[in-house]
Amino acid sequence: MTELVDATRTTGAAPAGARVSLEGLVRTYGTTRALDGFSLAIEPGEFVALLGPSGCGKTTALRVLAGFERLDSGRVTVDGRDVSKISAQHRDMGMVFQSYSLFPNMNALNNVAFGLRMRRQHATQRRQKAGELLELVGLSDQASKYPHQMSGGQQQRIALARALAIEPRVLLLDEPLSALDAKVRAELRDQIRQLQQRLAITTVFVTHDQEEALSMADRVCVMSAGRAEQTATPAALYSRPTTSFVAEFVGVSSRVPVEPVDGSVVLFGERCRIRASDTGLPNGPLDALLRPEDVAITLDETAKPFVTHKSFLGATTRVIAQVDGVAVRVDVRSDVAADIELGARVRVSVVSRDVLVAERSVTNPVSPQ
Amino acid sequence: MTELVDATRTTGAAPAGARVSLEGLVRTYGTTRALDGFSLAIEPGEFVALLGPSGCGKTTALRVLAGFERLDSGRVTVDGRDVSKISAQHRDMGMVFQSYSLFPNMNALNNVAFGLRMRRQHATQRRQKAGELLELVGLSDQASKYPHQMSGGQQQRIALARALAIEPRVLLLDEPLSALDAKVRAELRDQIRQLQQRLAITTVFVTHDQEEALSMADRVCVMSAGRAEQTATPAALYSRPTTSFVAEFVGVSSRVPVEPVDGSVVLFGERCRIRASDTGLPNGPLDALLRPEDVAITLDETAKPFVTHKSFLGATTRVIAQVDGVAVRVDVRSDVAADIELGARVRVSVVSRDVLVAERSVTNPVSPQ
Amino acid sequence: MASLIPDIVEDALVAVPEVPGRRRRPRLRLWRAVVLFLAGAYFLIPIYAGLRFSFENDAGHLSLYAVKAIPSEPGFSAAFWLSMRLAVVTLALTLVLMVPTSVYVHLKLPRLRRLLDFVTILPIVIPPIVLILGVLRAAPLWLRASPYLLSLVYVILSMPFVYRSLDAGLSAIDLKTLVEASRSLGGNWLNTLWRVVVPNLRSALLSATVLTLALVLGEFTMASLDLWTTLPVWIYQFQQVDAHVSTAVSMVSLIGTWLLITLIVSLDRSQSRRTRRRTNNS
Amino acid sequence: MASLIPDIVEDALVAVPEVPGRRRRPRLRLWRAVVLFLAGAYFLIPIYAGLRFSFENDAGHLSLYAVKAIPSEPGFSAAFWLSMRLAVVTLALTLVLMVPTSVYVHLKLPRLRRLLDFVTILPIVIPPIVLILGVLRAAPLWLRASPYLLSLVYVILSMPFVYRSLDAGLSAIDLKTLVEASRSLGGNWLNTLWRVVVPNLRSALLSATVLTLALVLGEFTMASLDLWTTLPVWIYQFQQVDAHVSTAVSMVSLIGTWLLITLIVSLDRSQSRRTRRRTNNS
Repeated sequence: MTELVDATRTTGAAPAGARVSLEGLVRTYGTTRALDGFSLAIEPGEFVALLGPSGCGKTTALRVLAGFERLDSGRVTVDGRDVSKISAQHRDMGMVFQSYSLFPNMNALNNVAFGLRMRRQHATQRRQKAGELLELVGLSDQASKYPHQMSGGQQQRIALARALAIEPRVLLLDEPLSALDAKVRAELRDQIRQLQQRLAITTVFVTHDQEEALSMADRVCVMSAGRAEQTATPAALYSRPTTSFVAEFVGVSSRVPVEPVDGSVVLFGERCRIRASDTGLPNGPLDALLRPEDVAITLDETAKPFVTHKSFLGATTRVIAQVDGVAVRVDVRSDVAADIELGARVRVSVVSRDVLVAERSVTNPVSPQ
Repeated sequence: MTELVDATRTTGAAPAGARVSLEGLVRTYGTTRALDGFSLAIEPGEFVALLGPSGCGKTTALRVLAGFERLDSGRVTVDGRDVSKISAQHRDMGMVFQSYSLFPNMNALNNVAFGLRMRRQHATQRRQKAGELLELVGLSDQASKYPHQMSGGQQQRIALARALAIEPRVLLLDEPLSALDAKVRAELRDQIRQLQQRLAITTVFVTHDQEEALSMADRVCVMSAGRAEQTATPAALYSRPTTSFVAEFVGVSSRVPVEPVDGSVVLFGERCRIRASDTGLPNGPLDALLRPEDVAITLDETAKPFVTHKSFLGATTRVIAQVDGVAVRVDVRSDVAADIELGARVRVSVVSRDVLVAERSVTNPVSPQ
Repeated sequence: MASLIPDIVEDALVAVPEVPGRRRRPRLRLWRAVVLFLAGAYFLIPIYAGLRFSFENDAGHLSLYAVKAIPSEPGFSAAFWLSMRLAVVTLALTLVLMVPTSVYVHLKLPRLRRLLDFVTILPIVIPPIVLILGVLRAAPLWLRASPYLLSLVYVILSMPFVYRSLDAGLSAIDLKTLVEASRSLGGNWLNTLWRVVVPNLRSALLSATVLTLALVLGEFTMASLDLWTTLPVWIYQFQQVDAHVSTAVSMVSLIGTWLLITLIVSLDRSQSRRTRRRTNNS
Repeated sequence: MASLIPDIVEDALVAVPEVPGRRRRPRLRLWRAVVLFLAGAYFLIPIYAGLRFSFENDAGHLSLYAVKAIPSEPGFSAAFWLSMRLAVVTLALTLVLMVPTSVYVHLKLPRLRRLLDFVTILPIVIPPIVLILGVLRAAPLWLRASPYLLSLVYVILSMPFVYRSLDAGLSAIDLKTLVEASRSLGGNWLNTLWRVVVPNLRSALLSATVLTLALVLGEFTMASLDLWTTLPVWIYQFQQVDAHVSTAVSMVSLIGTWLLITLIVSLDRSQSRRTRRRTNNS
C-alpha cells in the first residue's frame, strides 16, 4: 500500500478529478432508442458505475462520453465545458475496453507510452513515465513482453496503465473484467478501486454485474431502456430501491404475495410496515420483496413450509423454502444449515418488521429460481 | 416445482444414476502431464464438481470420461465395466459444452431429438420425447426457434435438454455457464441443480469458479497439476481444507504471519489452537489463513490497525484493515460498516480460537488484494 | 459470397449502416454512392462496350445479326458442350476431394492447415505455362489424348478458391464442438458429416461451386495450350473470322454464367427463406 | 500464408499434432505422410518433368545448352523487364487502392463488406476474354498504346486475392477496439493507420504482395490478347523456336518467383524472430 502511494507521488499524477455532467442524452439507432433522455451528474473524483442488463444503453452512454458516438440531442460537459462536438482524439479520456485492446505489435512499455508519443513527449521522458505506470499496476517486470505473452488479467492491467498514462481527466471502464476468470476478476476489482481512490480520478464504470457495481462504486446508476432508474450509493440502492426494477436487479429477492391493510402488510403471520418501492404505494395486489438476509428459518416439524434446495456459499448457505407454493430464499449460517436437510419442515419469519413492496408480478412465483 | 416433478414422471426419465470410477488417469501432451495419476470415485446420482485453475487438468479429465481423449494409462469404469476402449459414440454420456454447441441448421426440437434419431427411434416418438424435455427445461414455446434466434441462456438450456434426451448414464457439464451473464448464470445454476436432483443422474461438472462449484455440487474435487488435491463436500472443503492450495483456492483468505508455540499460535494478541492445513504441521515460519468471517473488528481510536478499503457486498460489507503491514479482510454487517470510515482505527480480533495454518507464503503480504 | 445479389443491392442502397447517427448519414450515403459508382464503372463500362459491339454490324449500325448467327457458327456447339462437360466433371472431382480432406484436416490435423494453405496457393504461384507444359509431359498417353486431362488441371487451378471457401466456412462454425456433440449423442462419422457438418457449410459449398464453374467456363490458357477448343478458345479463334459474333458469344457466355450463378444462389436463398418463414409461424 | 516454408515443413514432419495420444500417433503419421505424398506428387511430378526437359538437348541427352542460351535469346531481356515493371506498378496501385478502402469499409461501412466480397469476385466470374475485349474497346487511345493498361487489368485480376487477404487480416484483429483505443489516446487517423493498423496486418499484406507478384509474373491470356510480349508470352512464342530453351526459361521463372517469395517471407520471419528474441531477453 505504501508503495502505491509512493508510486503515485513520483509520477506526479494526481490530477484533480473533473466534474462530468450528462444532460438529456438521446441516441437512436433506426427505431431503437439506445439512450432516451439519460442524465447523470458526476462529482470530481467520484467512481460511478452504470449498471443494467444488456441493451439498457449503459455502453452507449459511455461511448457518447468517450466521443465514439454522436448524440441526437443532449449534451456532455466536463468541468462545465461542453465537449459534445470534440472528437475522441482530443477529449483526454482514458478508456479501458471489454476485449483486450492492447496493440499486438507493441510491447507493454510501448503500449503504455503510446498516448505520450501521440502527445509528442520526448522519448526518454515517456519511457520513464510508462515505466512508473507499469510499476503502479505492479507489472514492471513485464515491460518488454508482448500482449500475446501475457495473461488476460495482466493485459487489462497494462490497458489500465496505458489509459492512466495520459493523465486523463476522466477514466472510462467498459466492462474491463468481464473476460476474466472469477479469481482474477475479484483481485483486479480491488486493484482498480484502490488505484482510483489513490489517484482521485473521476471514473465511469460500465457493468452488467451487480456485485461488481456495488462492491466498487461510490455511486451506482441503474439503467433501463435508455434511462436512469435510480442513482444512489450501493447501500442506499440495496436497502431503499425506488423502483421494483432496481429492487429486483440489485441483490437477490424473493417475491411473496401480500395484501395491504392500512399501510401495512401481513407476512408469514406478522404485521410489517411498508417501505415503499415504486414511488408512492401501488394500488392493487402487492408482492413483498425479501432479501435472503431479511428472512429467518428454524426447524419445526409442525410447520407447513419445507426446504426444497440448499446451496453452500461459504460462510452462509442459501436455503430455498417453499411457503404456500412460493419459493423463499433464506441465507443461513453454514454451521446452522448443516442440520437442515432437504425436505425438512421449517418455520419462516421476517427479521425486520419493515418490508419493501412492489406491484404483484405476473411471472409464476413457483419458478425454480 | 410440482410441474417439474410431473414432467419428469411423464418422460419416464428417472434412470438410476451410474457409479463412475476414474482410476490413476495419466494423459501426456508432449512433455506436459495434463493428468498425472488422477483418481476419483463417483457415487450413483452424485453431483461432483471438478474445480481448479486453468491448466489443472479438469477439462482433460472430463473429456477422457466422455471418450474424446485417449488415456496413456489408467482406466475409466461405469457401473464396474471398463469403458476406456469404448468410443464416445457408444458411451451413453450426455454432454453440455462451454461454447454454444447446438446444431445451427436445426431448430430447438430437432436439436433435442438428434440423439434419439441417431438411436433410430420412430419420428413421432422422438418428437414427443423431445417436446417433453423442452417442457422440462421450460422452453416448450421455443421448439421451432433456431439457435441464432435464442439467447445464450436459452441455448444452454436446450443443450441440457438435448443431453438429457438420450437418458444418459452420466451427465457431463463442461463449464456450461461461463459464457453467460452474471444474472442468467445464477438462475441456470439453480435450474441445473434442481433438474439433476430430480432425475438423480450422476453428474460431473467442470468449473474454475469456486462459488459455482461450492453452491451446486454434492462433492467438490479440487485439482492441481493433473491430480486431485482434495475431494470433499463443499462445507468440509471450506472449513477443513487439507492443503494450503485448497485453503487459498476455495474461499477468500487473508494470510497473517504467526509463530507456532506448542501447537498453538498467537494471533492479534490471542492464543489460538491450530487446525492443521497441509497434512502434518509444517516446520518453520507459518501463516494463519483467515476467512473474512473468522475475523471481527470494532472501532477503537487507540488501536494501531486502520481501515484501507471497503466494498459493499449486500448484507455484508468487506473491510480491509491493515494490521502491522498485513492486509486482513473482514466481513462486517453492512449497517455496522456504514459507521466505519476509510482510515478509521479499529481493533481486530478472531471469532474462533481455532485457526488454519500453512507454510509462510513468499508473496508480499502488503499486496493490494 | 453467402447470399449474393439481391441482398447486396438491398443492403447497399437501402439499409441503415450499423453505426448510423442522424448527422452522419448523408456523408455515409455519399461514400457509398462513390464506392458503388466506381465499382460499377470499373466493371460495367467494359461490359457495356462489349454489348454495344455485339449489336453492331461491320458498318457500325445497330443489328441483331451477330447474336442470331451464334448457334449456326461452325464449331460453336461442340465447344459449348465440351465446356459444360468439363465444368461438371471438375466440380464433382473437386468437391469429392476437398470436402472430406478439409474437414479431416480441420478436426484432426490442425497443424496441417498451414501446409494446405500453402499447397493450395501453389497453382497461383506457378505460372500456368509451366503447369500445363509439365502436366502435358508428365501425363500418360491415354490421358493426354482425353479432354478430361483439362479437368485434372482445373481441379488444381480451382483448389485455392475452393479450399479457401471451405476453410473459411469451417472456421466460422465451431466444428470441433459440433462434431463432439454429435458423437456424444451417438452419431457415427457419416451421420455427423452429412447431418451436422455439410448443412452448416452451405454457403461455403455454394461459393466453391460458383467459383469452380466460373473458372472452368472462362479459362483460356490451359485449354488453348492443350489444344482443346473449349468455349473461350472458340471465342478467341472465331474473333479473327467475325469479331462481332465472337464478342456476342462472349457476352452471351457471361450472361449465361451469371444466370447459372443466380440460379444456384436463389435456390440457396429460397431454402433459407423457407426456414425463416417456418420459424416465424411458430 | 503468414509464415511460410520452413515452419510448415517443420510442422508437417516433426511437430506433435494438437491432439496426439500415444496410440493414435502412428495412424496420424500415416495420414500425414499420405497427404504430403499426394500433394507432393501432384505438384512435383510436372515440375520434375519440366526440369528434366530443360536439361535435355534435342537428342534427349543431358545438356546445359538451354539454360546457357537464355540471356542471349532474342526478345528475352525486353520481355523480362516489361514483366518486372508491370509487377511493381501493379503492386503499388493495388496496395494504395485496397488498404485504405478495406480498412474504411471494415470500420465504417461493415454492411458494404458483402458488396465488396461480391465485387472483388467478379474478375474471376467474368471470362478473361470478355474482360480484355471490353477493356480494350473502352480504354482511351493513349492508354491502349501503353503496356500499363495491362497493370490496370492486373489490378482487377488481383483484387479477389488481395481483398480476401486484407479482409481476413482485418477480421483477425479487433480493428474497431484497436482504432478506438488509439483515438482515445490522442492518435489521429494517419497515426492510427500507420502505427496501429498496418503493423498488425503484416501477414495479410505479405500474402497480398506474394499473390499479386505471382499473378503478374505468370499471367498469359491478357498479355497475349493485348499484344504485349511479357515473359509468359515470350515463353509461349519461343516454344515454337526451341522448346527446350522455352521450358528452361519457365523453370527459371518459376524458381525466380519462389526465390522472391522466400525472400519476402524470410524478411517477415526474421522480423518476428527479432521481436521474439528481444522478448526472451527480458
